[in-house]
Amino acid sequence: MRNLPVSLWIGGALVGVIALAALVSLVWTPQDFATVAVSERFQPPSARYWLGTDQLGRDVLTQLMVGARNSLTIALVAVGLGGALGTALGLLAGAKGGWTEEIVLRLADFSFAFPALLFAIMLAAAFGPSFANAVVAIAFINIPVFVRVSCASARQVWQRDYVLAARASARGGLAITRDHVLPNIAAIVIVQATIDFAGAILIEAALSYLGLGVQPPEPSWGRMLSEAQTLLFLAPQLTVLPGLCIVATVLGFNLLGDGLRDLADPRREKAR
Amino acid sequence: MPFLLRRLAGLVATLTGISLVVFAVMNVLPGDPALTILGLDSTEDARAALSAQLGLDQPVWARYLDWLGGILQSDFGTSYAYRVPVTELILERLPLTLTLGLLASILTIALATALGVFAAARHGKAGDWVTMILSQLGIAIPAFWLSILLVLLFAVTLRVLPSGGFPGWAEPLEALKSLVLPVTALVLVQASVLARVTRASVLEVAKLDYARTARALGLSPRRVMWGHVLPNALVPMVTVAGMQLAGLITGTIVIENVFFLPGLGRLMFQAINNRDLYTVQALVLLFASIVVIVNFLVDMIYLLIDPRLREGRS
Amino acid sequence: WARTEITLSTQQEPTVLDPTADATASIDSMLTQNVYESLTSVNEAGEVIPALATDWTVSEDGLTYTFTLASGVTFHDGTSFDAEDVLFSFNRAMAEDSTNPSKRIFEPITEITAPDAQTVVITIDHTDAFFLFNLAQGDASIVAPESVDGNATSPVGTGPFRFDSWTRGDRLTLVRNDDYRDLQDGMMERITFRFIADPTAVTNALMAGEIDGTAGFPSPELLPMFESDPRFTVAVGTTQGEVILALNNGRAPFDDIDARRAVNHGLNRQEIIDGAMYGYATPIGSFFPPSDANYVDLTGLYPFDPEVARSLLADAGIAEGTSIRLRIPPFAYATRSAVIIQAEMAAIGLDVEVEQLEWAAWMDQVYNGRDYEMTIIAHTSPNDLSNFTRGPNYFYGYDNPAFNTLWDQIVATADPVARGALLQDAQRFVADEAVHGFLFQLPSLGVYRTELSGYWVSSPVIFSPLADLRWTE
Amino acid sequence: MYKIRNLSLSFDGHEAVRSASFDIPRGARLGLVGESGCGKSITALALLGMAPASARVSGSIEIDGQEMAAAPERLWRSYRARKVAMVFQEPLSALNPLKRVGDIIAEPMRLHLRLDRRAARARARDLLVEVGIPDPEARLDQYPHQLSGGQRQRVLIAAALSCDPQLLVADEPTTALDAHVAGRILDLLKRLSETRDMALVFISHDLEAVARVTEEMLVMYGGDIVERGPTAQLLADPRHPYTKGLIEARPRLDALTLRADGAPRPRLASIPGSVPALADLPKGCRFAGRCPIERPACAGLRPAVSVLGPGQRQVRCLAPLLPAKVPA
Amino acid sequence: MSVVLSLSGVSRAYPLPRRRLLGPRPMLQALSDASLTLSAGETLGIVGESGSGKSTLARLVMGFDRPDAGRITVLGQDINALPAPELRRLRAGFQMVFQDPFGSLDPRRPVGWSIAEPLLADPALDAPTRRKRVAEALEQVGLRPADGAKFPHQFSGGQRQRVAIARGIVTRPRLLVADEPVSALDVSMQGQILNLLSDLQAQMGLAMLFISHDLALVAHQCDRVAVMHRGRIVESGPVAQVFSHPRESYTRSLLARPETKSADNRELVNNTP
Ligand SMILES: Nc1ncnc2c1ncn2[C@@H]1O[C@H](COP(=O)(O)OP(=O)(O)OP(=O)(O)O)[C@@H](O)[C@H]1O
Ligand SMILES: Nc1ncnc2c1ncn2[C@@H]1O[C@H](COP(=O)(O)OP(=O)(O)OP(=O)(O)O)[C@@H](O)[C@H]1O
Ligand SMILES: [Mg+2]
Ligand SMILES: [Mg+2]
Repeated sequence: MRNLPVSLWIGGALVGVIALAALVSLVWTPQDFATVAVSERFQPPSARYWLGTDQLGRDVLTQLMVGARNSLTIALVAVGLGGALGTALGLLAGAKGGWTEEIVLRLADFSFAFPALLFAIMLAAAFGPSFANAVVAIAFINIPVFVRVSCASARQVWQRDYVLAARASARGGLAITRDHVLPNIAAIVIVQATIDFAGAILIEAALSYLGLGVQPPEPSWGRMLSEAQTLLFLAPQLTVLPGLCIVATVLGFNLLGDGLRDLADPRREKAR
Repeated sequence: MPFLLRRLAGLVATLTGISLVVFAVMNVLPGDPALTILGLDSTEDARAALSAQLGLDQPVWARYLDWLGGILQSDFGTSYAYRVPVTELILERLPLTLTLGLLASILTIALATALGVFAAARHGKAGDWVTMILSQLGIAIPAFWLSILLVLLFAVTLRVLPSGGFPGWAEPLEALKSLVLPVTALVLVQASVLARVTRASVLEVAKLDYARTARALGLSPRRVMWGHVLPNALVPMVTVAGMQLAGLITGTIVIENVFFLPGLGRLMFQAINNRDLYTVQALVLLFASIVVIVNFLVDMIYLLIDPRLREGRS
Repeated sequence: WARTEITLSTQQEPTVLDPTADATASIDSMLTQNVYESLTSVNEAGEVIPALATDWTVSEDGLTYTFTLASGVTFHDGTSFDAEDVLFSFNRAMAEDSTNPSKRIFEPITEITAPDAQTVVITIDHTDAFFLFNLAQGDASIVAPESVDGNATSPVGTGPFRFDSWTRGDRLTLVRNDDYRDLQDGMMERITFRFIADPTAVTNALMAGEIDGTAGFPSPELLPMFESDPRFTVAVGTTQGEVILALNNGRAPFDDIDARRAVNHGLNRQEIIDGAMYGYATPIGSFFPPSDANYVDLTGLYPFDPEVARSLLADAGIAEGTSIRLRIPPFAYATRSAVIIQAEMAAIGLDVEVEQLEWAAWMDQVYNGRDYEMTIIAHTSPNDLSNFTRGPNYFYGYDNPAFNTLWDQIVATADPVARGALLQDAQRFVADEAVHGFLFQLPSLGVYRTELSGYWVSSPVIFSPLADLRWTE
Repeated sequence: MYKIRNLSLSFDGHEAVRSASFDIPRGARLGLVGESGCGKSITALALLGMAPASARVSGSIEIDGQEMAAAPERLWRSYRARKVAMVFQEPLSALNPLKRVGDIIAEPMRLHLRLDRRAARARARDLLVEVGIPDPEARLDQYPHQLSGGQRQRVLIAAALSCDPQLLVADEPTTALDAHVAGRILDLLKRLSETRDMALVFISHDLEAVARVTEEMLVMYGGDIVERGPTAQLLADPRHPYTKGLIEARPRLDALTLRADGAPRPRLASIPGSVPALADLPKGCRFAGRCPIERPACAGLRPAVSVLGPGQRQVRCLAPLLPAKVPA
Repeated sequence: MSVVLSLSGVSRAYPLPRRRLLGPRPMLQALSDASLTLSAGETLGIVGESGSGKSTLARLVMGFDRPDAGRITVLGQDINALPAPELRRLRAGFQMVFQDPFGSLDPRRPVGWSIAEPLLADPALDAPTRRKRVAEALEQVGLRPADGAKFPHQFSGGQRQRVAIARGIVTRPRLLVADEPVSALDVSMQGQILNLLSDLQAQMGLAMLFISHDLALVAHQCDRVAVMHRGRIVESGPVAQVFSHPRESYTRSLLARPETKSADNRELVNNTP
């Protein structure tokens, strides 16, 4: 693993820890996350409650772990959906050019002009707040980003001589897109995805903070933050911990994205 | 210039599209303005009467056309909830949000440029690392959380700044003071993003041949940086700064709520909660126009920066 | 030298300032009986007292009210007040196209006349024990035809304070009405309300000294902190707000009384009060404020017992793990209680899904559309046992002629003692039917500067007169 | 003027330039040839004290008696443009696209010669005339992209000349240009060097170009200067097999008259293989492995420089070729 | 000798951005009224300065772009009148080698895959046959079959161009279009590649369209030459004839050797493009 960028290491480590916590929470958590025990509230850290308990006597570590799972799942599904759809549209636009491209890009511009958070709020208001709607809202916000990125890079790839060579080889548009364009823009799209992933975590936190995200008893970092906000004077750790988790995750994904971009940068290879 | 005309047509098309979407969404949203206004104890006939008063008994398309007709006479409708012309509502709050946005934008750009250039100039050294670590943190911290921490420190503990609210423009000093924390919360996050773009873009340009030419002609590093590298690094910076404005608008919605500032962002929130269609409509259109206009300005700035683009070549 | 200015905060922000046109509670809390006055008023004990009507008589049959109006009263815009204004206000509220949020108050009225400028006679079609009480509400404010159209933005009334300015989204300022007929020494010259929705922000503003007090403090968990701070006094009182876990009686599974009783057995009120309200609330077993003289404590009717609850559910044929939607409005008491209730219901085998709705959406879907199984809501109106008479179209989905008869009797009974006994019967009736899960009475929580006095600790009505506010040394 | 002794530049311990020694006398025109990656550009950059930061530089660079190899950047900066200036390969990318031509040329003069705006502009105009750009007054206010490739290259040369340097380093100044335009630039460089008594280091892999411009040439391969001597002699009579290979690989236009219509196409001579990466270069003679006359010893042993005959000819080869028959 | 390529009256114009609002769209005539023929086994050189339309011609011949006017016949078929499936079948018969050996190979594919790509269109060829043909092609261009597993960045520029040529000949085409095939290479490498092209041509009877701005290369490599200037073919004929007795003044100016010219500054100024 020589010569990997530092950011990749740190980012990978942060994301790894969070992802591990999320995975572990699938099979084991210190306590049951939905169990409410008001008599046990505001316990300090102990052997039983490693990070203490919150205002309803729930184990904070458990909440954070399951919160990680929820945040990551939402971000993953949302960015995955948005990325897949956006990239598909971008590839289409990049391949067809002309009117198709014009229309797709105009649509992307159009959704850019629509304040993202506002859209999420409206969606949540229309269909009721839920896990699924948070996913859809975030995915939707992500589509135009991926459209732009993938269309621009696809257009560049289509200019390359090897695509001309493929056309001379009687390959069709679909085959060229599959065999040449997609693999060559994959790195850029993946980098974009990691960065958007960080953004998705932030939006999910903001949505949950506003009560529009994951619904109780499923914990979410954003909601933990908003619920514990008034407890800042009583139990600051209840605000600080989920905040730190968000920061660590976003930081982790951003660093990972940066590292991957460095890694994918062809100049890096040349300079070696 | 076909360019201007095309952009104008694009703006109108975008805004029409957005107005349609907003109208449709607001109609799909569960919630009856009359019920929201009159509350749980209201009687059906009172609600019916209010609905009629507000024109809500008309079909959607009729209301849309009506509204569109109003727009052409620069009448943006009357707020259901506030019972005053939407224009008045918006004009009332525009100065605050505008000040907030402009201050934040200017400071963001100034801070980001300074930090980005500083980091790039110290590429790979301690100064670069510290700046970049701080900016990574800046990006990662949710603005609302940062706001809470700022208030706790400066308003509650140190008591040097107000915890929120806005005293009005009558006392300019107090007004500015009340904007310090919100602007800080906005700027720290946005400037972090832009500083990174600045740094990357500056480093990119510094590698190019003409930067080398400038150095080969014996120019000092500072002169090369400010005279040759930075101007050329501006294009991506301006692009990102332009996109950030959209983020800034979303940011003000959150920040104004956290600091209970009577600005457009908060009005937007309340308007959605009140199902105040025309206010939402006008605000979304305003925000969207700002985004589109800023994009347009960004393109103009490209032209200003880059003589190659001025000649209508791609 | 005494301070005569004060800054208070209110969580909710009004969009208009006319209580006869909009139900927003903060309009009443800021303006009713402060800027606007009604014929009657209510004191902190919940008793009807004179206001613009200095005196009144009720006919033998209880159907004709004759009010004597205060003389020499002027509206804040200088126009004089007389019986014509009363007629105007009532006719406006009762009109066909009236959009008064509590039009129901005026429903009994059959005739209203003004024999002379200082007298108003109102005839109603059935005896109504709550009529005078209702007339004190902001919805029955007396407004002047000259100024009524501007009330939405610059209210004009006859009260001790006149409207000064309103910066939408930020603050509203009242100044003392020096022409007030009952001006007292030390009354505030200027009262500023700041609109601060966020409980943390309210706390910060209090701590930072930017506001002097707040009623309806939303975060009971912070009260101990204020209690231990010598700068502040914490005022804990009662309200008319019964917080219930409303069950949709109109559809399965809660059309079955066993299911409803099971829920009641499954609720651990103390845990909910401790968890959601940090102990600052009184448990209720029925739908009646404990502060009322006629209150019966029915909290023991369905003792907390998950086992009994489970077997009742089994009796009702409800399978373990049945999924139930708990659709709640975005209020602190509801969101906080929901999580605990969810856990408690899980313990008796009900899988409760919590869904937090926007207020507008809640009103539309839950209240209007009756599309819910469970919800949590505080009923803050006084005398609202009548809700149970509102039939199948009301969101309770509860329809019981026996209760309707009982309520008619209560309304028609003028004798306080007899009526009291009937009210107690009604409480038992509702509790016995287990119409809802009855949770707790919403406390009135206020935090004020220690030097301040004259504020209402309890809230028998949604308005709160401020004429008695004083700074003390 | 320039005295370079044992100049080495290495990246990650691999020598990209291996103890090069040469002088650049005042007014001399020196050619530097070799295939891509042979170390021409970094040698040139070292002449301006601008070797890449990642390169480790050793040896000595003496300018007018002043040792500069370890000199601080500040000192180098004061030498650039005045003592030594450089013209780069890509004419468009080497010019700041946002600056007017006049400003590009004037900037070093205003900085180093402390000329005011008017004087600098006047001199910039004169320089444009000198490098042969038509309508110089109008060009001063144009942007680089508005000029043709040849004109851009001239602007670059004008900027390099602005402070009257004693040495002009031109690193492949014509590869991006048409043969047609390139020829003119070459002539310009030659003429400028003559009229200004300015030394010129001309870098190219095009032997014809070097022949046209320079008096003396150095042939580089794999970081070694493998052969040097007067240009005409060296081209007519290469002694290093690499130089010979380079000369022969090139098809020549005048050869076509020999080939009548339908006649068989002659085969082109070529150097087999290609330049290895820096890390894969043989330790001894860099050309080992591609050399047609290689001996077993070549790969392990770095040949010493042998001085040939009279004049300045030197070759770094164990078994230099025999002198060619002098053509009639 | 059979004609493998013929162009008659081919034109192509590119639209430029409007100068005035609603004004006419200026067009750039990149190619006008070009006619030429190329027979089997023959090499036709196209020379001309930068921007004279050489690459445009190549793109049209390869069917990457359509002419505004004129007819392009490849192997007896009008490629712009041919239905898409038939054009695909025909494509095996004419291939191309690009200028930039770095850009013409997909960096993410092993070169063997890239060389096999033109064979994918022929359903009759199964995977083993394709592998065999790829190995053959690699050997023909002087590489080892095992090199097919390597990625482009593992080759030097000259080797990469060999790979590109291998891809060009793997379908055993009858026409090879080479647009500046050696101008990105080192001098020493140019000879290797040109020799290779000559050898292949002799082996396979290939016709070649050889595009270059370097007269020496064209003189060496081609049998006939067409000189292009501003989109027009101004002169054409056997190489020796055109280059030794140019008829057109433009051709003469191309051939003029600058050092034979007077270094008169005025003339230099006037001729600057
Ligand atoms: N910054 C650098 N880092 C690492 N290696 C470098 C760097 N710059 C140059 N090199 C290596 O040094 C060697 C010489 O490079 P140089 O640029 O001087 O070649 P050149 O002879 O100018 O070739 P060309 O004709 O392609 O310009 C090459 O092997 C190159 O890879
Ligand atoms: N897609 C296009 N859109 C607009 N103009 C184009 C396009 N392609 C080529 N041109 C223009 O057409 C003219 C001919 O271009 P072409 O690429 O054929 O020239 P060339 O002779 O190959 O030049 P070079 O030697 O530089 O490769 C040029 O002026 C070029 O700018
Ligand atoms: Mg070089
Ligand atoms: Mg070309």
